[in-house]
Amino acid sequence: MTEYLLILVGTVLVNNIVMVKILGLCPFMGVSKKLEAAVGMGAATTFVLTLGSGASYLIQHYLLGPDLAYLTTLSFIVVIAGIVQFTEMAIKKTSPELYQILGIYLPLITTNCAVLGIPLLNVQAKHDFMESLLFGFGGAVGFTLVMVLFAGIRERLEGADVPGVFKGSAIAMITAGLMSLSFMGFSGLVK
Amino acid sequence: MRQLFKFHGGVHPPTHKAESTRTPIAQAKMPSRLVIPLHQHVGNRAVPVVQVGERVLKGQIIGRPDGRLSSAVHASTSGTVSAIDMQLVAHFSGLPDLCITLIPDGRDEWIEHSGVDYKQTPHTELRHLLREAGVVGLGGAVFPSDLKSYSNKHKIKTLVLNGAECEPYITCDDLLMRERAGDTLRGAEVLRELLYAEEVLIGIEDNKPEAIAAMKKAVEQDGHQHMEVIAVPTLYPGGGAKQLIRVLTGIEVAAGVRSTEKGVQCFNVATAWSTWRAIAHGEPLLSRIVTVTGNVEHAQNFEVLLGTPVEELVAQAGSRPDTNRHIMGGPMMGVDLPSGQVGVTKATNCIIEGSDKLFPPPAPALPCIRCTRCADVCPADLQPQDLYWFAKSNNFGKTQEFHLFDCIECGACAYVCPSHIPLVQYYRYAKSEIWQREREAQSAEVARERHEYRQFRIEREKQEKAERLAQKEKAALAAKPAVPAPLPVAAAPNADPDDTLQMRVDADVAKANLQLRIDAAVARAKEQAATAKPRNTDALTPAQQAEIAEIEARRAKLREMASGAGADDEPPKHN
Amino acid sequence: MISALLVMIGISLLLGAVLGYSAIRFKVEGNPLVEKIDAVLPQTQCGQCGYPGCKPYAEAIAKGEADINKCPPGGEEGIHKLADLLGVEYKPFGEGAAPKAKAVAFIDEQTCIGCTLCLQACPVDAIVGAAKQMHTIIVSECTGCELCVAPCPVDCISMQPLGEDIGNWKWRYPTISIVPVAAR
Amino acid sequence: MWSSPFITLPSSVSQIMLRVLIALIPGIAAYVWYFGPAILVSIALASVTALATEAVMLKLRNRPLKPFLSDNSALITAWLLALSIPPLAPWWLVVVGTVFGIAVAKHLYGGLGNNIFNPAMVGYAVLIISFPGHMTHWLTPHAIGMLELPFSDQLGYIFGGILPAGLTLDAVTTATPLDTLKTQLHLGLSVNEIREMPIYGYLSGKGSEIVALGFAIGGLYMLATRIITWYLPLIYLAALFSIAGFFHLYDPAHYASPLFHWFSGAAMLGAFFIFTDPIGSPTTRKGKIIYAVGAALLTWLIRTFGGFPDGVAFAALLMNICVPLIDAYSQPRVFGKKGDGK
Repeated sequence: MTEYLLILVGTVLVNNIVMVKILGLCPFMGVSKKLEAAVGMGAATTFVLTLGSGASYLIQHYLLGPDLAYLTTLSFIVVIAGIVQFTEMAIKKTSPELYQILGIYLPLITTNCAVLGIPLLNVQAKHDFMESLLFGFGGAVGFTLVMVLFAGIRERLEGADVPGVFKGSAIAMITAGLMSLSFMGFSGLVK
Repeated sequence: MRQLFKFHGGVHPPTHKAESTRTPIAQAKMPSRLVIPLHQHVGNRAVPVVQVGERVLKGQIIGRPDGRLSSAVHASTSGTVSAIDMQLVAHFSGLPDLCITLIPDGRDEWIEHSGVDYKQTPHTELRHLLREAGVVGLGGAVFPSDLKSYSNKHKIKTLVLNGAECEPYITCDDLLMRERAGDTLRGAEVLRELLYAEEVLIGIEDNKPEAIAAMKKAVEQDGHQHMEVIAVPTLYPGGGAKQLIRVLTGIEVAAGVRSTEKGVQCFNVATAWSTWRAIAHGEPLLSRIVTVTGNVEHAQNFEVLLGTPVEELVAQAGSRPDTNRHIMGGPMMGVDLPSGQVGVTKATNCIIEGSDKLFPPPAPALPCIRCTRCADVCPADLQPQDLYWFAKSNNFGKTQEFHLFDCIECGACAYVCPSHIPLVQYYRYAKSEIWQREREAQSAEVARERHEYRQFRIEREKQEKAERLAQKEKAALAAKPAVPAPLPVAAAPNADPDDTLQMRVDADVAKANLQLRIDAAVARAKEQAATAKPRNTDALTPAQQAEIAEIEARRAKLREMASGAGADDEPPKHN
Repeated sequence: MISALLVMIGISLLLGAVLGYSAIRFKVEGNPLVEKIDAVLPQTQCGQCGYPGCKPYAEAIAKGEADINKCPPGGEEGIHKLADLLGVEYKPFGEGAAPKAKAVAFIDEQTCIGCTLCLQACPVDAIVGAAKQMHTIIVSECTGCELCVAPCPVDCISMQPLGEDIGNWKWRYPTISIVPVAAR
Repeated sequence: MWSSPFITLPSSVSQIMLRVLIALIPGIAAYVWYFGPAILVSIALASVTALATEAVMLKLRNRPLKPFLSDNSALITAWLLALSIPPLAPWWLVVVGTVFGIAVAKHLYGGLGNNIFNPAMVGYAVLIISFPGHMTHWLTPHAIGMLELPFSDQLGYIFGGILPAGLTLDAVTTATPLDTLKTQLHLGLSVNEIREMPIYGYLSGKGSEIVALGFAIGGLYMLATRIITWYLPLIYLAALFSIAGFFHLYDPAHYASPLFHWFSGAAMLGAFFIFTDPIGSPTTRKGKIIYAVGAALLTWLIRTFGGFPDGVAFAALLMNICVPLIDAYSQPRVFGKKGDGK
C-alpha cells in the first residue's frame, strides 16, 4: 500500500512529468490560456494516459514479450492513437465547446511525449500491472495539476504589465521555468 | 434595546459636519434665472409642455412624465420661460441635457393647489398625486416615489426611514429632522399607509444627537404608534439604503433585487417631508434643502428653489476666491460639476466648494500591491483588487464574474488605497463598457431579426410571384383546350395568353415609365442640388472618393453573389 | 516475423472495430458552431467581409474558408472574441480595413426624390418611405452598413457619426495612472 | 474632470514597505550581536544591487524611476535575500541572486504588484540550486567559542575570496542547525543526542533562535500597525506546530519538536515577512488560511524528508504558484447573495 502511495506522490509531485521530466510541454504551453481548457485537457489526458498505460502493459506482457520487444514503441503509438481517436469522438459528442477549445491539441495528445513516455518508462521500471496503471494515472494527475495551476497564473498574467517583448508565450515560458525551479524543492522527497 | 446588525467593512472619513449645523436652515435668495433640467429623476426624461415665452405660475407642471418610470417637473416660481434647450447639467459626463430656463418675475405667484386628507383618499389617487407632484427620492437616488410606495403583492413588514446621512460634509437631513420632524413623520405615516407596513424604523447615525432627540420628541408628541427612532453607529456608508436596511433589520438586499421582495422599503427623511407637503398641502416638489459647505465663509443649509444656478447659491454662503471646483453631493460619491451655471436639482443635497487645499489633487497611482485594505472596507463584500485587475485589462467578463454590478460605488476602497488607484473610476468605466456592449448586442439581435425577416419576405414575394406566374401559365394551358367550349366564363380574363402578354408589356411600360420618371427626377434633383448646395460627393478628398469606389465595388460584388445565389436556388425552395 | 505481423494486424483490427463502433455511437449532427460565430458578429449585414451578410460569413468561418479579421464593424474586440471562440491566434485587420466610428445613414430630405432604391438596398428595413414620397432613416434600427449610400441616384444619403449624449456617454479609462497599460 | 471619491487616507505604498523594513531591524540586530557584522555587508550589497537593477529595469521598460525607486519594495527583496544566504559568501553570490530576483521574477512580470513569485525567494532558490556549496557555510555564533574569522578577514573572503593561510572554510563555518539535524539523523543519531551538540541552544541553534525571536518581535510590530493581518502568520505557525508536534509525539527520536521547527531556519522570517508578502499571497481570508496551512505542510515536508536543509523558500514558491487558483476558488459571499455568491 505504502509503495502505491509513494508511486502516486512521486509521479504527481516529486517526479512531475512536466515540471521535472519536462515532457508534454506542447499541450502545457498550448492549452493553458484558459482555466476550463486546461481542466478539460487534463481530464482528457488523464483518461488517455491511464487507459494507455494499462493497455500498453497488457500488450507488452501478453502480446510482445521479450521476443518482439522491438515492436514496443510502434505498438504503443498505435494503441495510443486509437485511444485518442476514441476520446476525440467522445468529447466532440458530449462537449462541443471543449472540443472547440482544445482544437488541434486534442488529436495532438497522440504525439504528446508524456503520453508515450509514461508507458515506456513503465516498461523500463518493470512495473507490474497495478503499478503501471498508478504510474500512468499519477503522471496524468501531475500533468493536470500543473496545467491547471499554470492556467490560473496565465489568466492572472493577462492583466499584468508585462514588458511588450515578453508578452504571451515568452513570459509563459519563464513562468514554466520558475515553476520548475519551485518543483525542485520536492527533490529528495521520494527516492 | 433593539438588536442592531453589522455590515462588512466601512470607513470613518472625517465628517466635517459641525461647520454647517451652527445656523438654522435659511431661505435662499430668489435667483436671477432658474435652469431646470427635465431629467432630474431615474427613468425617462420629462417632456416639456410649455412654450418659450410662456408665463408660468409657481407649481405649474412644465415637464410631463414620459412613461411609467418618469416624474413630473414644475416651475419653481412664477415667471417666463426664456429657453428650452441643451444646458450643462449635474452629471458625471459634463455633457449638456435638455433644460427649461425660467426668468422669475419676483411675484412668486402660486398656481391653484390644495391638499387632501390621506386617510380619506384611495391609494391609487395618493400615488397619482405623488407622481404629479414630482416627488422622487431625495437621498440622491431620485427614484420616483409613487413607484416605490407600491408594495406589489409583497408583504412589507418594515419601512426604513433613512436619516443616517453618512457622507461627510452633508447636513441637510440633519437640519431637516431638527427643524421639521413633525411633518417628516407625518409623511412617513402616509408612506407607511401606502405600503401597509407594520413598523417604521428611523435610522439616524449617532453623530446627530439633536436630530435624534427632535425625532424622538416628535414621535412621542404626535403619538405615532409604529415608529421607532434608532441611533445607528456612525460608519460610512451606513446611510446607503442596503446598508441601513442591513443594520436595522439584518436583512441583506442583493444587487438587482427589490427590497420589497424581502419585506422592506426605504425612504429618505426629506422624501417623507416632501410627501407630506405634496399630499396634505398639494405642493409639488419645488425646492429642497441644500448644504453649502467646504471652502466658504459661513457654511449653512439653504432652502433652495430647484433650478437655482449653483454660483448664485454658493455666493450666499461666501464662497472663497481660491475655490476651483463645485462638488455636488459628498466627497465620497459626489459629482464634480462642469460649471457654476448648473442648476440645483432634486438630487442636490449638498454643494461643497473645493480648493486644492481642501481636496488636494490625487497622488499619482502606483500599481496595486494586493494589500486588500480595499476588500477589508468593502460594504458589499467584494474583492476590489480583483475587480480592478480585470477592469484595468479590459477583461469585462471576469469583472462580472467577480460581481462588478454588486458594487455600490461608495468609494470606500479608493479612500483607503495606499497606491491611490482611482478604483471607483475603473469600476464605472467597466460598467459603462459592459452596458454599451449589452446595448450593442441587443441592437445586433434586432438587426439580425430584421434582416432574417427581410430575407424571408423577399423569398416569399419571389415565391408568390413564381406561383402566380405558374398559375397563369397553367390557367393558360387549361384555357386552350377550353376554347371550343361554349362557356365564356371559363376563360377568365387573366387566363388569356394575350392578356398575360399584355401584362408583361404593361409591366415593361411601367418599368420604362418609372425609369423615365426617375431620370426626370434625377435631373430635377441635380438641378436643385446644383442651385441649392453642393452635392455631398462634390469636393471630396481622394480618400473619400476611394472609399466610395470601394463601397461601389463591394456592392457590385454583393449583387453578383446574390444573383449567383439566386440562380443556385432556382427553383426556390428552403433547405 | 510472422508473429510480429500477426500482432500488429491484430491490434489494428481491434482498434479499427472499436473506432468504427464509436464513430457510429458518437455521431455528431450538424455544426452548432455557425450559430455561435453568428452571435459574435455585429449583424450589420454590411458585406464588408465579402459575404452577403453576417450568417454567410459565419458559415464560411466555421468551414474554415474565411479569416476571422474580415469584419470591421465588429472591431478588434470582435476578432478577439472569434479567436477565443475558435481557439486560434488573434489576427489584426488587414491594410485599409480598420473599423470606423459608428455612424448612421442620414437622408437629406430636400434632395430625396423618393425613388425607393435605398429601401431595397437596406438589409434591415431601416428606411421608410414609398415611391415618390420622401424617405427617412429609422435611426435606432440603422446598423451603419452604408449599403444605401451608393444606390441613391441623387446622392442625398450621407453617413453621420453618432454623437455622444448623456444617454450613451461612457466613463473613460482612468488616465492618471502612472503606469500606462495597453488595452489587450 | 476628476471623479469621486475626492478624499483619501494619507497612507502610501512606500510607507507600508518602510514599516516592513523597520520590522526587520530587531532580527538583524540580534544577527549582528550573535554572528558579527558580516550580515550588514551582504544587506548593503544586496540593497545597492537591488536598487541598481530596479533602476536599469525601469529604464528599459520606460517607466518613471522616482515613484518606483522610492516605494522601498526593492529594499525588502534585498534584505530578505541577504538574510537567507550565508553572510560569509563571495560578493557575487548576493549580486547574482538579487539581480535574478529583481530582473526576472519582478520586472519581466511587470514590476511591483505584477509578479507571481516572491523575487527574494526566486533569487534564493536559484542560488541554492546553482551554488549549493557556497550556501552551506554559515558563520558560527560567538557563544560557542569556536574559532572565528575576524571581520577584516571576512571582508577579505567576501570580496577577494582569500582566507588567511592555513584556514579552510570548513574550519571557520558550520552547517545550520536544521542541516546538522538532518545529516546526523541520517547517521543514525536520535534527535536528543543531536541536540546535545554545541551549536544548539534552548530551542534551536544558539544565536539563531534569538534572531528568529527578533523577527517574531518585528512581526508583532507589523501586526500592531496593521501592515499584515494576523491569520496568515499565526495560522502558518499553528499549522507548523501541529504537524511537527504530531510527529514529534509519535516518534520523538526521529522528529524534531515543534518549537525547534519554529525557531529554526527561516520559519519566523517566513511566517511574518515572506508568506505575508501581499503580492504573492491570496487576497481572501479563506484563501490565506489554505495558503498558510499548505505552506506549513510543505515547509515541514521539505525540512523532514526533502533534499534541501530548509523548506521555507520552496514552500513559498510552490504556494505562490497556487495563489491565482486559491483566489479563484475562495471568493467570499457577496452582500445579499447566498453561499457561493451566485
